[in-house]
Amino acid sequence: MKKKFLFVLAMLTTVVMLVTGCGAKKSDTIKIGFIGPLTGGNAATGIGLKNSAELAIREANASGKYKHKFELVVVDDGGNPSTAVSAANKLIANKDIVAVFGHFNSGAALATVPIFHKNGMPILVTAAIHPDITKGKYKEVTRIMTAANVQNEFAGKTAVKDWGIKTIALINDKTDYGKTNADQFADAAKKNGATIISEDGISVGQQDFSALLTKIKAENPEAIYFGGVATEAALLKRQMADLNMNCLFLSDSGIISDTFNKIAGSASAGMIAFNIGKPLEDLPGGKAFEKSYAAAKFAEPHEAYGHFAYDSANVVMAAVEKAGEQGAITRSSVATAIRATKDFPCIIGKTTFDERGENTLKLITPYISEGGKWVPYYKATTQVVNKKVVKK
Amino acid sequence: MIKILLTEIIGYILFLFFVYVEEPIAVVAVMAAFVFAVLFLKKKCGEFVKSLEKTYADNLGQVGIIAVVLALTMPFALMGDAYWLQILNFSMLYAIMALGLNFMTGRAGMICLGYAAFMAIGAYTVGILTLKLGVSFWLALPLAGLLASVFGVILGLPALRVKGHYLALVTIAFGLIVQQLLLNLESITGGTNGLINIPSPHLMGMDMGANLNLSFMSMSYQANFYYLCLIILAITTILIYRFSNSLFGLALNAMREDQLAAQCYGMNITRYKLLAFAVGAFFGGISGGLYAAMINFIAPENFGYSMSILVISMIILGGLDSIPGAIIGAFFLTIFPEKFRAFEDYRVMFYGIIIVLCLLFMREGLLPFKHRIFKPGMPKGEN
Amino acid sequence: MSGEVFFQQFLNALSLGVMYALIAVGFTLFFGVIEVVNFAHGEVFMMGAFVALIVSGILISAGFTMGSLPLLVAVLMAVLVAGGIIGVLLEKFIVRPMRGAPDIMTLLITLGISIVMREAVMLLVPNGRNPQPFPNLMNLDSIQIGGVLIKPETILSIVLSAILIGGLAYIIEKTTFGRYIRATAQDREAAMMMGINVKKVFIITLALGSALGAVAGLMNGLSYGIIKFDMGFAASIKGFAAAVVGGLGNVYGAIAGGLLLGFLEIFVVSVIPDGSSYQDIVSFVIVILCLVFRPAGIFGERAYEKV
Amino acid sequence: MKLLDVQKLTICFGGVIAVNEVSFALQAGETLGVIGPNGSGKTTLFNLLSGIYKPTAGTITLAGKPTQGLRTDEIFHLGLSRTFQNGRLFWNLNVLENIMMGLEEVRKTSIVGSIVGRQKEKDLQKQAVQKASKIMEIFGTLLTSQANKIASDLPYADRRRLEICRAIASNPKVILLDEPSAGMDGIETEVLMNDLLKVKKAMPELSIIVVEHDMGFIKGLVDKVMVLDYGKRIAYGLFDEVATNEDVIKAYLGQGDEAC
Repeated sequence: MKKKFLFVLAMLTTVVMLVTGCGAKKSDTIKIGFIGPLTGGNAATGIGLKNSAELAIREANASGKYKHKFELVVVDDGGNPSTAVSAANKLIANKDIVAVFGHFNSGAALATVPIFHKNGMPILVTAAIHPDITKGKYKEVTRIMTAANVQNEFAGKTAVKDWGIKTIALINDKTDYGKTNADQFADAAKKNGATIISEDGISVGQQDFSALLTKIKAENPEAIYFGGVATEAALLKRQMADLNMNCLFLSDSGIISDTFNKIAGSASAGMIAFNIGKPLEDLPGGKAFEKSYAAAKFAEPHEAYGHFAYDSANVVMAAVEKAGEQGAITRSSVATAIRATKDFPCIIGKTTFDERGENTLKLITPYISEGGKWVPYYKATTQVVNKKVVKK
Repeated sequence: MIKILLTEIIGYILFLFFVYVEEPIAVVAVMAAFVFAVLFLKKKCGEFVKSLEKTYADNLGQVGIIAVVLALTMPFALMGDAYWLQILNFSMLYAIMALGLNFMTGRAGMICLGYAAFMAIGAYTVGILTLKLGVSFWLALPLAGLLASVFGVILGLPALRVKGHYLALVTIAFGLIVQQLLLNLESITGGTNGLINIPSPHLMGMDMGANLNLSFMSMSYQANFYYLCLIILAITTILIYRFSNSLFGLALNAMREDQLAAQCYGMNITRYKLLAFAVGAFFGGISGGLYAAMINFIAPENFGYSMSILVISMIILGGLDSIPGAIIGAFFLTIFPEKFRAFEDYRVMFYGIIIVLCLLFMREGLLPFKHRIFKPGMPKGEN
Repeated sequence: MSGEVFFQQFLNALSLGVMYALIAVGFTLFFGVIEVVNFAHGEVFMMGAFVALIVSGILISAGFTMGSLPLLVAVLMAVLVAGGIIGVLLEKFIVRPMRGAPDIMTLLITLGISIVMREAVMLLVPNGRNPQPFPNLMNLDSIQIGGVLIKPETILSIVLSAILIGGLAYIIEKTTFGRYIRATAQDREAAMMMGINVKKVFIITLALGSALGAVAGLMNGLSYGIIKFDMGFAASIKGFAAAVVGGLGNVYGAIAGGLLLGFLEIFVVSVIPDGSSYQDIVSFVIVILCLVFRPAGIFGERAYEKV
Repeated sequence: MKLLDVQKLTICFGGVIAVNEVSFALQAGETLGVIGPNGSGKTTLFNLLSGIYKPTAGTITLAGKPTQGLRTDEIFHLGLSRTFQNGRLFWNLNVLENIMMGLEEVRKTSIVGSIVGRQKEKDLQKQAVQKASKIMEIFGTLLTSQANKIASDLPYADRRRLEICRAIASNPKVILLDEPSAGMDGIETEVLMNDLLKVKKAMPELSIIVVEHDMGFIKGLVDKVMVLDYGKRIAYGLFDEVATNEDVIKAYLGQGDEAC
């Protein structure tokens, strides 16, 4: 009886062993980690990032401009801190990985950055824009995209100085992202002499803002600034239209997506949002990137921030190469090399990192919604004239 | 004794392999093999399995000790792999919560759909105390538990007046209110940004957040937390076991079965209800505190309604009021989805399906609650 | 606050309130007759909206013109039917198998199925994770009276809920079947002995309640122009809350509760500074207070437990 | 002296007067039968005595103490125990555990006690089990043979027995039996009656109030009878004189169906 029992278990164990056997494989190429939201709300963006990164690696390996071959190890941060932390640990645990780049959600990045630092793993933050990410001034932590505070300072200045806004009503969606943007915009606006007449929080997923807007309408501000993402922005814009409110409505980069235009429908026109970066086609390497991405025949589009991942990958690979020339390729030597990047030709332009780890190249573009599309303000057919959006 | 040792070692090895398997297909294969094996054993040598169960039940002490000893070697077996150690740590955190909630809901019948709130309270207590006031983690952790208990009692107060469905609503509301407050009380909780860079605990001058470099292998700092969680889980299990098997636990059972009758037989419902809430909440707080110290970053979004549901589904899967069930449920529902990261989007759906299927077809859960057997005259309890 | 603003807010509150009421009625029916709290009710609300989205999509592509009455009626009917069917399925596969199980179990299973429904919609609807724009079926401009703007959707939802709830009240109060329902609610065993087909009563009750919930979903889509897979959760909490405030099992109480909740929320948002941050908390606090101090709802008098 | 003294006990549920100025007294060891048509307020009376309902007016004095404003459990500790019309056992606990719930040992332990001072806990459990098994012996081996059965698995009659055991476990001064023979056939009722007589023999000081429909049952068991109708006491005294009381007859005839 007992024999049989043990026999079965032994069988079971062997089965498992066999299965596990066909797991591990070893490779001599240099491994680079990518961490980003491949599932959850930001999956589309995350996959765009991943594809673009892979594109960069393929090109590099094909061109043979580097001594080493590179391999991308992809993990999913789910866009939320807890998942991100275990994902980060997965990368750290893999001894072959010498550097990591990625992240779109600031929450995730804020959670992982200390861990990467703790384990001496260089992380090049690709598209997460929370200012505090580089606060620690860790040598391992660098960011290629411009931080949110720059965007918001620019936004505040433009609104007040260029468009002459004096009174502003603030709304934020109480998320990390929205709140930070709203606060920074408010500071910038105040600095330039505008007054904030009211500040309200809404919650993501809330649908009925009529009460809030009715209240704000009564305050009659010259502009409303909303810190948050597309859905709520669109609802606000719609319900503003329902209430015949035609004051300026400004927001952050989070609302720049087709979702906004789709939901806001006819009401979308005239929405103004400040974005980090520049339209791809107006960037130095933009056209080329578009072409090669199309050629690579990925299933998914590269989405808004793909090219940042492409650049990150190239920065990291170049850094690895440099580290290799100067000695052993270790996580720490790569970290130093990344930080030392100077005038590196990227799609977005010449990239150099400052001592905090921020990219010295700052790109901010205001966009305006026209006919259900986002158009860079400098190309738009509508513009702000005495505090109203009008046709040129 | 030998039987226990042998079977537990085999279980340990199986578990290790399960951890090492990566491809989803392989995982499925292993699961299938396992299920098959179990069915086969039940069928072919049922009485042996029964006798085994009995040996386990009769020598709980030994079982526990051996299990702990084996568990102690786990980090080495895993080569100090940061990722898997962390998954195990999470499993243990959840197990602690599941035990707490199980005591509240399974044993005392006080349904709680806002359990994540207690975790949040614990996490923020530790976060704020250690980060802003520089209190030692070792002091902050028990405080976290106690504060959670206090909130447990506060939540218990309306629970004195309401039952069943109403209580469910109250607890949901409680969970949401706590989360909203964490969002809105920025000055204390850091609002939506949460608390960043919570210091990791120090033990005898050693930073638990630093990787361990042993002479023969270097281990991720997760190993430190592994041992911490293991110890606390062990303590939790013992405590809950004793609570449950005391006459006090029996009284709670009676209250679950029929409050009014229990009252008519001299139970001061108020006292028992509040105690049940306090105990359940305490462990929620503890695991929250551990979480904060381990992840070093907490934000309200981590302690939402879905977290409460997750813990509920763990105890339902394991079997309401079953202590081993709660632990197994927690481990399974934490590790299994990790194997299917590719299907991350189906995770929540998976929890939902687990709940529905268990309640429809396996109301007792994986490891059903075992009734105590009394020998009239001389008592001998087992659970 | 000026008169105009006041009236505007009053309208906002009313349109919010009727929606809560419509959901609450479902909750209260289920509890009164079947003695279950159906946490999946919110998901029925959500699915109602999605059915409306799909059906209207089909109809429009089939040549119905935006804002035409036939389109509206067709969609409404589709939603009613779909809601009813979902209700029946819930009764058959979720509620009935749990008969005789402890309250907790029944409650948890409706919770479980609600998760499944929500996630299913998210995964099945293309790009379902993001909110779906809802077609502007009425396609009319707001009417302006003085400074007050009235959206046609608002009027529709108020009128529609009035009709539906009125219809329900008629069924319950006047028809034979209504008598059966009331009898079952009063005393299930007795009803059985009197030869009432309780099983049938249960099915139809769930069908009715769910149909109303689904219509609430349609109204939600119409008035806000978007629908999202996770809009059911908030709906069930608010609806349940409203039902409790009005006294579970009391249809008229549920209506009052819904309106009360709607007005309360709008009041908080419009009067308290940064009130919108607390809009959700308010209803929950109210519920807890109500449960503690008036467990039988604001209208019901203290209930004695059957011994 | 009077063990239980009830004066002008009254309760209204929203206008309806369920129990109307009912007064009676009970000596130690005495058995009182309460009869009356359905809805005449018998069970309500019990709920008032055991403190589940708070009286609108009137007083209850148990062993010299007024039970005014006391909680159900406090009244239990004064020595009043009861059974329920529709058998409210702890269905998922086994027979022993059910009886143990009636014992004061259960209340003696605390959450702390279950961790520190384990010996005390152990002893208490031991005591409790012993006491419980002793109480079961009143019914011979009927219950002892299934001491570890879950209550819901018991046959109907044994459930009734278990209820009685649980009720007398705390060895109370008064127990209220709410239709103990409900749903039993003739023979079972016979057996139950003998069981109760056993109990009375075993605990001579115990006073019993029993609500019943079965007249034979009452006749064989009680010393005095009280008849309620529409919450009012219409008769009170020895069985035979009450049985011939024309008000009572009218009440029953007027009421028509007497079967439960």
